[in-house]
Amino acid sequence: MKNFLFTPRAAVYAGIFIVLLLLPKMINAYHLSLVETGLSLAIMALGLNLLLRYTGVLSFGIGAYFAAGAYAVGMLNMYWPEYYTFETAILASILVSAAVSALFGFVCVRHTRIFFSILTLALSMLLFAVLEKAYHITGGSDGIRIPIPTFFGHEFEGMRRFQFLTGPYYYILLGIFSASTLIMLAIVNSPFGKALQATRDNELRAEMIGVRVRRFRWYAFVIAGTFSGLSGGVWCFVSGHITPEICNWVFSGEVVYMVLLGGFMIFEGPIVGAMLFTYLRLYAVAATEYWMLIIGATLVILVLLLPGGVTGGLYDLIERFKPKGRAKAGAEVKHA
Amino acid sequence: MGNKSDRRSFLKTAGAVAGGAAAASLLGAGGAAAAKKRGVPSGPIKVAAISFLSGPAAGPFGIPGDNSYKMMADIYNKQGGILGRKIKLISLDEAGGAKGQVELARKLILEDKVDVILGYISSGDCKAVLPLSDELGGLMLAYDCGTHVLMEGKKSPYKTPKYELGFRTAAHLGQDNIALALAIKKYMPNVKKIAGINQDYAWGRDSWHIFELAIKKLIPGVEVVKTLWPKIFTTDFTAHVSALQGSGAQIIHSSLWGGDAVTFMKQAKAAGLFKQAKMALSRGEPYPQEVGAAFPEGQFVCCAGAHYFLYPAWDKWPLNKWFVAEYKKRYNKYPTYPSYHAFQAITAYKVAVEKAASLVGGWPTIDEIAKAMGNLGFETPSGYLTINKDHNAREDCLVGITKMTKDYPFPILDPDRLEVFPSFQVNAPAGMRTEDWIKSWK
Amino acid sequence: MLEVKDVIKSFGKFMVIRGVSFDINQNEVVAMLGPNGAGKTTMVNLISGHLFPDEGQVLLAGKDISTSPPYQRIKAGIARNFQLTQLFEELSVLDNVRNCLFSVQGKLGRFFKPAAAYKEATEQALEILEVFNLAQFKDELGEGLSEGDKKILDTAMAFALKPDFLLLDEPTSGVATAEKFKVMDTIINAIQARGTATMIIEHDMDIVSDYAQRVMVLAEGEILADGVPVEVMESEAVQETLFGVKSDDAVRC
Amino acid sequence: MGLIYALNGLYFAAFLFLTSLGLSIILGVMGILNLAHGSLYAVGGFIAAFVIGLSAGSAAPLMILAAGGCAMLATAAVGFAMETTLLKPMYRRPLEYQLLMTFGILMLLEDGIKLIFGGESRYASAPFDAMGSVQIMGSTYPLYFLFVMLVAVAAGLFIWWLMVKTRLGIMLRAIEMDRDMAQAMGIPMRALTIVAFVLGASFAGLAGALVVPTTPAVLGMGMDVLIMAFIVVVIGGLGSLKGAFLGSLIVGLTRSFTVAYFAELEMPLLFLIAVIILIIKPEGLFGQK
Repeated sequence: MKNFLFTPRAAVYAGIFIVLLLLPKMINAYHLSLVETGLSLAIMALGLNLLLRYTGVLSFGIGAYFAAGAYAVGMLNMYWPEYYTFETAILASILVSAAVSALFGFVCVRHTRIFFSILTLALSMLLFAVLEKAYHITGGSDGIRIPIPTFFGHEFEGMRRFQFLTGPYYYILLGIFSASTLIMLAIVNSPFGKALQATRDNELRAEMIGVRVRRFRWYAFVIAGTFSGLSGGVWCFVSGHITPEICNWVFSGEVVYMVLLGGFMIFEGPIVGAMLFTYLRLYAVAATEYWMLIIGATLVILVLLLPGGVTGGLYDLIERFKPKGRAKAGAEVKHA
Repeated sequence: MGNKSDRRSFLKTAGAVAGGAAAASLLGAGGAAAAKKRGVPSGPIKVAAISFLSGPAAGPFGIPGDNSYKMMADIYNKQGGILGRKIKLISLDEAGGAKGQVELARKLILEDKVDVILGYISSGDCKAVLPLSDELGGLMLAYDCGTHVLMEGKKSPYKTPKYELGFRTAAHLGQDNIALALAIKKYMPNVKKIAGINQDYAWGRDSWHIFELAIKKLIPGVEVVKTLWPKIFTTDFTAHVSALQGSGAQIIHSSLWGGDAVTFMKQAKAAGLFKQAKMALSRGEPYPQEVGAAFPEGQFVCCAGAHYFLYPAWDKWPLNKWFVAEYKKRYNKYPTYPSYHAFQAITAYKVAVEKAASLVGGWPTIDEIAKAMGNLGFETPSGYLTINKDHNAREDCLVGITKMTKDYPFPILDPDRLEVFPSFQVNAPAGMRTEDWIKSWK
Repeated sequence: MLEVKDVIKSFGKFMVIRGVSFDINQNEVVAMLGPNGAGKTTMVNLISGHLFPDEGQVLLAGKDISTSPPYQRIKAGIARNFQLTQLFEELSVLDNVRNCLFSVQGKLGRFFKPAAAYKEATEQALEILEVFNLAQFKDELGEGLSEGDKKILDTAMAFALKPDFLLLDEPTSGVATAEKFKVMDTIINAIQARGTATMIIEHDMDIVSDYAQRVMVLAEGEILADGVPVEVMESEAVQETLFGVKSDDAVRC
Repeated sequence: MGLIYALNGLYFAAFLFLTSLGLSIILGVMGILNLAHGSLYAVGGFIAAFVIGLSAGSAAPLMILAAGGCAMLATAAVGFAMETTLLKPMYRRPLEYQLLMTFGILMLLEDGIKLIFGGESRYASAPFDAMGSVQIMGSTYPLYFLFVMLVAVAAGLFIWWLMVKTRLGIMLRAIEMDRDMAQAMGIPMRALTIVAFVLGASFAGLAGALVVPTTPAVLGMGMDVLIMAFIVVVIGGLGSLKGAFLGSLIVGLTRSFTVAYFAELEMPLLFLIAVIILIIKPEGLFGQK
C-alpha cells in the first residue's frame, strides 16, 4: 500500500477525487444528478468487471443483484418504515444482494463461457418475473417509491428531494463510490484477485496449485453481486422510484455495454464507461425517437473498431508515443 | 387492415367535413387580449410530449397519442399559438422504464427548461416521474396512464393536491371499471358467475381489483369463478379460453389492451367462448373495429372515458366530428382514446395558460398556471372535462353494448343502449381513495 | 512418502489401471516409463486428484487421500507439473510463482492487502525464480516467455508448492537439448535440498538413467518392472514393451 | 375438456419450438447466442403481415405460403447480411464481443423495423379467420392452430432429416461437436457457418410469419419471444434440437394445464420449470457438459 501512494496512478486518483469534491461548485445541479447516476452505476460496472476481466466469465444478468439491492431499500421502507434510515437501507441492500447472488451464483459457477452468460440471464429474468408477479409485495410493474432517508440520525425533512440529492447526498455517494473503487482495486491486486486471474487464465492449472476454482468463482460472483447491490442501493435514492425494469436483461446488457465502452482491460475503464453511457443514452433518447439506432450503431462501431473501449484506445494512443511499451491494452484482445 | 378504412364510408354518409374552423374556435382563444400587462416572452413554448414510440405499446397507444399531439400543436400554432407564442412540440420516446424517464424528465425540466411535460402511458412511469414536478418545479400533465392511485394518498381522507405542479388530464382505470360494473348491474342484474382475464402486472391487477370491489357491492350474490393472469404480450390464449369455458362464467371482465385484446377476442371467438359468456372490456373501445365482424355482439365495452367516434353524436357535438375528420385527414386513421387523451392534455395546458393570463395580465408563472389548472373545465371532443383541486381530471364514462348494424362492417355500440355515467358517479370525490369510496357505497 | 495400493481405474468397459501398487520414499527420485496408452497419464491424474480410483488407495505419508479433491492433496503435499505447459498466461512470471506460494501459505483467500505487500511470499518467489534462472523475466507476462522458459516456469510452479511428493510429467520436453541437463540439475538439486520424493514420467532414457534412482515400467495398466535403472532396462520384457518388439495394443485413456 | 387442454398445450409447444429452433441451431453450430433472434422473428412477422395485407382476398393457404415464404426469404437475407458483415469478425473475439454485437444488431433491427414499417401495429388475421374452426369431441377448435402444429412437426422433421441424413447435416454436427477437429478434417467452415446462420435466421422468420395471423405484429414483439426461446433452450440443453423439442412440449403442456387449474402460477411457470431443471440437471435435458 505504501508504494501505491507514490505511483502516478495514485496522483491521478487524488486529482480526480479533488475535482469530484469540487464538482458541485463547477457544474449545475442537473449535471450533478447525472454524475450521481454515473457514479452509482460505476460501482456495478466495477463489480461486473471483476467477473468479466478478472474471473473471465460474462454475466448477462448483473441487473438482478442491482435490483435486489434497490428493492431491499424499497421494501425496507414499505414494511419496516421505523427502521428506514440510510445506514440500514445500505446495509439491507448489501445483505440482500449478497444473499441473492450467493444463491444464483451457486447455480451459475458450475458453468463457464456462453453457458454462464445464458444462466445468469435466465436467472435475472426469473427474478424479474417474480418482482412483477409478486404485485402485492413488490408493487409489481408500478414499482416502489423511495423517500429520502435519515442519515445517521440527521433528518433532511423539509428539503426537496432534488436539493438533498445535489447537496448532501452527493458527498455521501462520492464517499461510497470512492470506498468501493479502492476496495475493488485492493481485491484485484490481492492474493485472492491473483487467484481469480489464475482461474481465468488456466482453470486446470489453478486447480493444480490448490485454488478451489468453483468456490473462488463463486466468491467473485458474490462480490460482484454485492457491488451491484450496493450500486442499486445508492442509485435508488438518486432515481426516487424503482420498477422491475432494472432486473430486465436489457438493462444488464446495457451494463455490459458500459463496461466495454469504458474499456474492460483497464481497471478504471468501467467507471469511465458508466459515466459516458449515462450521458450517451440520455442524450440519444432526448434527441430522437430513433435513439436505439444511435445506441446500436455506436455499439456496433465500438465492437468493430475500438474493442479496448475508450480507455483502451487512449492507452494505445499513449503507448504509441512511448519508445517501447510492453503491457497490453485492449486493442489486442485474445480469444478467451 | 381492411376494417380501418371503413370509417371513411361513414364519413361520406355523414356529409362533408364542414365547419372545422368553427369547431376549432370552440377551443377558446380568449386570453389573448388580456395578456398585455405583464408582457409575453417572445420565444416559442417548449412542450415535451412523451409517449411510447418503440416497443409493443407504441402501436396501440404511443403513436395515436403522439399523432394527436403533433396535430393539435400544429392547429394551435396556425391559430396563433398560446397568447401569440408558438408551441414547439418535442416528441420523445417513453423508453427505458422509470429509470430512463426520471433521467429524461430531469433533463427536460432542468436543462432544456421545457414549459410543460405532457406524458406517460405506463403507470410505473407516471408514479416515478410525477413527484419530480414539485421537486424540480416543472409542470407535468399525466395524459394517459391508468393507475387510479396516482393522485391519491395512502389513507382517506388525504390532503389535496398531492403534487402542486402535477396533474392528470384523463380518466383512470377506476372509473372504467366502476362504469362497467354499473352497466352490468343495469343490463344483467341477475348475473351469478363472473370471471376475469387480466394481464399479470399492475394494470391488470388494479383493474380487476376495482371491478371486483364494485360488482360485489352492486350485485351482492355474484360469485367469482375464475381469475386468469396471462403474461403481458401473450400470443396464445387458447389455454385461457378453454379454462374460461370450463368455469361456466357468464361475464368475463378484461382489461386486456393492444394486441393482447385482439388476439384474445379472435381466439376466443374461434373456440366458441361467446356462446356461453359475455365480455366486459374495460378499455375495449378500439377493438370492435380492429377485430372486425368477428367481434361478437352483446359485449360490454367501456370507452376509457367517453371517447367514441359516434359519441357525442356528431350532429350535436361538432367538436368530435371535427376532431375525427382532422385526424383522419392527417394520418389516414381514426383517433382512438389515446388521441383524445393527448388532445385533453395539450388543450388543458392551453386553456389554463389563457385563463391564468386573463387574471394576471401577462404570461403567467408556472404556479399561476397550476392554480388555474386546479380549477378548470373545458370542452373536448368527448364532452366536458373538469380538473379540480385534487388535480385529477374527471370525465363522464361511456359503456356500450356491441351490436352489428348494416352501416358498418364491425359491431358498433348499440345507440339505443349507450350508458353515459356522469363523472361524479364513477369517480371518487377529492380527498377520498377510490377503494374506500366504493366500500362506502350504500 | 507416497504409497499406491491396489489401485484400479476403469473408463466405461476399459480397465486402464489394473491393480497397481508401489511406494516412493522420501528423497527418492523414481522414473515411470511405459509406452503410449500404458496408463501413465491416468496414474498421474489419480495421484494429483484429477481422477479418483475405483478401487484401492492412494496414501500420502500414511494418510488416505484417494478421494481428496486436488486442493486438499496440494495442502497435504502433492504437486505436479504439466507435460503441455499450463501457465497463467496473462499474469506476470512472478505472480505465477507467487500464487503457488500463497496456496502453500493458505493465503489465497486474502482479499485486501495487495499481493505485492506480502513480503515473505514475494521473497520466496523471487528466490525460486533465481534458482530456476527466471529472475530476469519476473515482470514479463507468462505468455511472453519462450517455449523453453515456459516449461521451466511450469516446473518452478510445481516446485513452489513445496511438495513432499512431486510429480514431474516430462519436465524437459520442449526445452532445448543443450539446456536439458542444466534444467534437470537445477530441479534435482532443488528437490534434494528439500528431501522431496519425486516421480518423473519421462521418455528420454538419458535423463532417466542419469537422474532416477529407481525405475518403474507401466504397461497395459500393470507394473511390469520396478528396480534399479540398469537392471530394469536390461530386462527382456521391458525392452519389448518400451521399444516395441511386441505389438502395442495397450488401452488408450 | 382434457383433450382441448392437451391440444392447447401442443399448440403452445409448437409455437415455442418454432421460435427456439433457429436460436438452438445457431447456438449449437456457431456457439453464438444470438440476442437479435427475437428481432429477426419480428422482421418475419412484419413482412408476413405486409404480404398478407397485399394478398388480401386470396385463399388462406396461398396467403400463408406467400407470407411464410417472403418472411423466410427476408430474414434469410437479413441473416446473411448480418453474418457476413458484422458477425464474421466476431468469431475470433471473446464472448463479450459476440454477445454485444448481437445486442447492437438487435437495436438496429428494432429501429429498422420502425423506420420501414412505421410504429403502428399491423393486423393480418385473414388466414386465421378464413380457416375457421372444427369440432373436436364437442368443442370448437380453430383449424389454424392445428395447421401451426403441423408446420412445427414438419420443421422438426426437416431439421432432423437435414442434420442426420444429409452430408451437410453431418458436417454441421461435426462442427458442433468439435470446431477445431472439424476444421482439421477440411470441412468448409466459412460456408457452413453462413448456412447455419441463414437457416436459423429463416426459421425465426417463419415463426414470426406463422404467428401474425393470430396476433398483430407490433414493435418489440420479439423481445418477449426471445426470452421464451432462451428458456426453452436452457431447459432442453444448450444447442440441442432434441432438447428444444422436448422442452417445448414440457412447457407447452404444463402451461395449458396450469392455466386451467392453478392460474396464478402462469407467469413464472416457464422460469420455475427452468429452475427446477437447472437444479436437477444443470446442463439441461439433452445438454452436454
